Amino acid sequence: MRALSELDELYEEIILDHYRNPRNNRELDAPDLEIEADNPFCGDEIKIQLKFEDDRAAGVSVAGRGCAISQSSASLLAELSQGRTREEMKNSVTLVRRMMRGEELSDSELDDLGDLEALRGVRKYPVRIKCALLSWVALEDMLDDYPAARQQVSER
Amino acid sequence: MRALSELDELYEEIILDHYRNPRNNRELDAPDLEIEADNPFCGDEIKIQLKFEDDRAAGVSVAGRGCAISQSSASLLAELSQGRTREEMKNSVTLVRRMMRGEELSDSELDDLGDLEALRGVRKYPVRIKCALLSWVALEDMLDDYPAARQQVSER
Amino acid sequence: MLDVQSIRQDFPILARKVNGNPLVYLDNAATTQKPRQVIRTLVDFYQQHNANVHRGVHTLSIESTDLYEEARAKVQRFINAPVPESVIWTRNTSESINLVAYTWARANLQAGDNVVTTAMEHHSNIVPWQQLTRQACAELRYIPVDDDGLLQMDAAANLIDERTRLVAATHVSNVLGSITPIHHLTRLAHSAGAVIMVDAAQSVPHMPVDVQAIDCDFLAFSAHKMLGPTGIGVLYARPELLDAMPPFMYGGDMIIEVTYEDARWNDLPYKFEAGTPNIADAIATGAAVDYLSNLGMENVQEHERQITEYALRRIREVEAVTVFGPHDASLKGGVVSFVHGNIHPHDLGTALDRMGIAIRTGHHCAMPLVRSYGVVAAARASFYIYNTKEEVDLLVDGILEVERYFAHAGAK
Amino acid sequence: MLDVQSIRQDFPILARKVNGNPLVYLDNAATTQKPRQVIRTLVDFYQQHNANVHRGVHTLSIESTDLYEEARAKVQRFINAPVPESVIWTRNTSESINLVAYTWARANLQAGDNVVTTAMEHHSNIVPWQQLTRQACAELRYIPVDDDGLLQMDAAANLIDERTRLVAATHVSNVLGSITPIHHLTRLAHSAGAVIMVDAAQSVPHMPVDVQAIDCDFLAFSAHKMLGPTGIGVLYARPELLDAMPPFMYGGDMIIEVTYEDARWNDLPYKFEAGTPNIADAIATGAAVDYLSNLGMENVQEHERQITEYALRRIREVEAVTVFGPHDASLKGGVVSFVHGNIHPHDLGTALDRMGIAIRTGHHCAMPLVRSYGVVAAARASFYIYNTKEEVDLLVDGILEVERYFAHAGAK
Ligand SMILES: Cc1ncc(COP(=O)(O)O)c(C=O)c1O
Ligand SMILES: Cc1ncc(COP(=O)(O)O)c(C=O)c1O
Repeated sequence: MRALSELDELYEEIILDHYRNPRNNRELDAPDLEIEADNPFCGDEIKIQLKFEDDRAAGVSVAGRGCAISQSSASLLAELSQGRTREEMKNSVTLVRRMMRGEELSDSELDDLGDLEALRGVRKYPVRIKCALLSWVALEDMLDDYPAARQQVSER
Repeated sequence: MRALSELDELYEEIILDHYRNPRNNRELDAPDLEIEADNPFCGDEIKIQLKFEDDRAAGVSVAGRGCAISQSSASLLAELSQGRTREEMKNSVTLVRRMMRGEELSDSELDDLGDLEALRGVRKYPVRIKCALLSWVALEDMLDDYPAARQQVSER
Repeated sequence: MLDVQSIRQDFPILARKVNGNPLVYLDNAATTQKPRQVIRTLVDFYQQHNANVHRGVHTLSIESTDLYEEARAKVQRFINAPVPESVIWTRNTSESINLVAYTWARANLQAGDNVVTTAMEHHSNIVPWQQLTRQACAELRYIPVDDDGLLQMDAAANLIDERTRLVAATHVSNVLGSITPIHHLTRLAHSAGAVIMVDAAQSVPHMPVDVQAIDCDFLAFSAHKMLGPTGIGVLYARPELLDAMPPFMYGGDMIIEVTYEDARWNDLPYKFEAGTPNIADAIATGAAVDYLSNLGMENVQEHERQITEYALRRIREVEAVTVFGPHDASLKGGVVSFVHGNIHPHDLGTALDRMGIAIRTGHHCAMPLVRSYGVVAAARASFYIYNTKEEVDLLVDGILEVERYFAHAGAK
Repeated sequence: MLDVQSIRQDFPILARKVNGNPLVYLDNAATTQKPRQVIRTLVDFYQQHNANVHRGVHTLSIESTDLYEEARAKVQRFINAPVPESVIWTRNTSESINLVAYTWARANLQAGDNVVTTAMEHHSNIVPWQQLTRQACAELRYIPVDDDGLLQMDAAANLIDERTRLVAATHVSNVLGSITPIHHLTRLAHSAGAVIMVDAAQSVPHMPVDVQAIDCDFLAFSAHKMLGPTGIGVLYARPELLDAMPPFMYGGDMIIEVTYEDARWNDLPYKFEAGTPNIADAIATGAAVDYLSNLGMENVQEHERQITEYALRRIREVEAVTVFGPHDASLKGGVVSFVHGNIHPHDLGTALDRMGIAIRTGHHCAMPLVRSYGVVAAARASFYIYNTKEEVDLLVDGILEVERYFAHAGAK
């Protein structure tokens, strides 16, 4: 157990909780946006759906399968995105990227990320960063380029 | 000069004599057999012509350009082949090959090769063996496979 | 049998610690470690003989050429190829297969023909044939795999028909470990008038392979999976086929004469080796072959069989684990792929790495096969001459420890 | 300037004797020797980090991947490529050129188009285009060389026309040493709407090369000619071109997803790197680049210019010698090709080798060019960072000695 205790940094309590009990993973009825993304190298798959009301995310669904990091990150994304505008969501993507690059974030930026801060430990495991980012990159693609993203989904 | 004296084994007197004064290098009028061969890697070229009378080589011409080894070997071939039958010539090819492989030849075999024994020193310079063999392999090809050889010539 | 403890002394990397623990290297199907004899050969070449080959009259060039061709002859004897020129140096198994696809297959495949491969191939023995058959309007057929991870040979007999030009099959699966009935496939191919290409990436390193006994037409493998350096592989081909094939890459060394208008190809094997070859790594491959020959390939195979048998037994003690492929070690090479019911392979791999245990996780370059098991990723432990039963114990104990970790962590 | 004496200490092979004499290695255009820093890098990799790249979660695989990509970034900076993914690892210059011929050119060349190359190319930059233009019913044109061994640029301006799709030109001739006006050729190509492929096998090792300053589309070179190991080369290409090109070889690592029916290609640069790459040699190429960068490529070039100037002066003291190519060292790389009126290059090469002097003899993989000088073979001395003027003296004294030998021998 000694060797594995170092893993606590990677698998923070909150990460494992989201992995075991993913939030908002029920499919939406008529989403406004939808994207699927995968990392075939490690077998992570994710599907994000968004429904807007008054320019804010009223419904968010994130479902997939994969490792603890990719799936908990996706679940945290769903939780965090509730009620947010496109701009606010894109801002979070930037923050998550910056955190993964090892940049120091300000207190207010950390506030904005909320529980996501728990993903900080991934930085020490560079090959796992792409697991953590999978859903965020997909979210960004979806927000940036809705029609293309939509098409990519239907092409599969 | 000290370093080069070891070369005497390769460039025997008789080799250099044949190189400087190649024998039988005048083209024949209406040869029965003719072949061209080259070793483009070192730039050796050779053309052999044969004319038979009563099944014996009555006219032999060997001309070309290249290094001392390939050209002297060709000149020795021309000299040796005069008056010989196809079978005798093919026999000499076998003897030359065997000599180059480092086999011991009997006295009567060495007799058959005559001055060609001077090429023995080439064995110590394996990359030069193909120079020494160029004309012999061509002779063999020509004797074995006259029509094909002829065609190969005209194709060039 | 192998004297594993003395073998281990030959592998400098095995003295390394990973995350504070001794390295337990169980990723041999991806690439193997290198003994000092192979490393030493590289160093000696560069310190004593290095020169370009084939065209030089100076001593270094002559020595390099001799060493390079000697290595080819060693490989020839190792796989019992009939002549040295039936051994072509390539970069790896993938290039060997592409060479055949670009040359023999492009020249011989016509619309309506088919290529038959198996459902357990590595991507390198799938994608070239997908592309080729698509271009040629030909069909690509897959021999299915049964529940035990073995080829369905009755299906094979039907799939291989008079329009089959090529059968491309692995000798040993890098995921399931299954040894395919390659003699049987060869007979089926030949009686249909087809040629057969054997992906031997996982067989030549691990068992005696005799290309004349198999009677295959093409056979490919990589040096880096058999103690040799990266960047060098082999294509064996029947010389008559090589003679009739157009060249693959064009350039220096593969020609005998070039004019501004045209070129004449060089003799075999050089016709297929354009440009300066990977001289040093070819020579070091000769040293790898020597090392394996000294051990004896029967002994290598028997050692792996014992380790694999032990691993299959022990790992199934972990209840949540499902093992893919044959459960009988005598039907397979030294590969054990598995999934754990509660732990994703990626998390398992990261956790085992903390303990110094290196396994591979993911699709193992055999996505279609892995997905056919209903998963997108699997964990794989693969063994070689330096692995011990103690290392298998460390793996299984490690898995159990990871289980406990994930059961308790986060619940603190 | 270079501290040649201390550089020589880094090259273990220079301590070697050949036929009882210290090695004088003047065959650098064929391949260069390797410093201990490069050899050490290979050893360290195999003893400390060896694993397959890209797909592993275990420490060795992560380290290998990092080292491999770090080496790519070093090459990127060395040639000032815009992004790392514009640097593709290949086996050698020849493969780099074939890659472009099989992918970009096959997709873009149509009947009636033409490819323009030069009369002073290496076979590797001739034969692929001969084959390609023949298949496509396109034309292959050669920019002629003038009596000083320089490209006739007025002819070039006429040959490159609106049907030109590709200009394929060497940066430095491996026979004449001539430096071609590559910026000029690039402008001609681009204003005709063509792309340009630069054979930089003899330039990248010897002078500063900046792909963005040249503004070329493709550029190829080999590590073994620049202190690196055999078996690894580079293709630089503009990323937009690479993106649009179909892959070359198919298999593992170059895909992102494979089903039984189809495959999706991986991102750049991996799309062009099928199978296990030559990991160790790529990493050692990084060490070679470090070594050269530390010296400074301007200094390397200046050193070679001085040696070449000296060699041109001294060798012309031998009356029977004719030197090919520019006689002005500032117009050429460190290559001096020549013939001797009375001694065939092959005999000269064998004789110099007795004195430990390694030169190349033959057609230098540029048969059409060599033959245009009315000979079928030439001798070539080529220099690098560890060569000295004393070695040039040994060469010239050696030639004179061989002259005396052949004048007297046989006449005894
Ligand atoms: C100008 C030039 N181009 C291409 C090549 C081919 O290089 P490689 O044999 O490494 O493929 C060489 C070297 O022989 C060369 O000098
Ligand atoms: C069965 C099989 N075929 C082909 C390959 C490809 O080998 P390489 O990556 O050396 O080209 C591998 C190894 O990854 C393999 O296991």
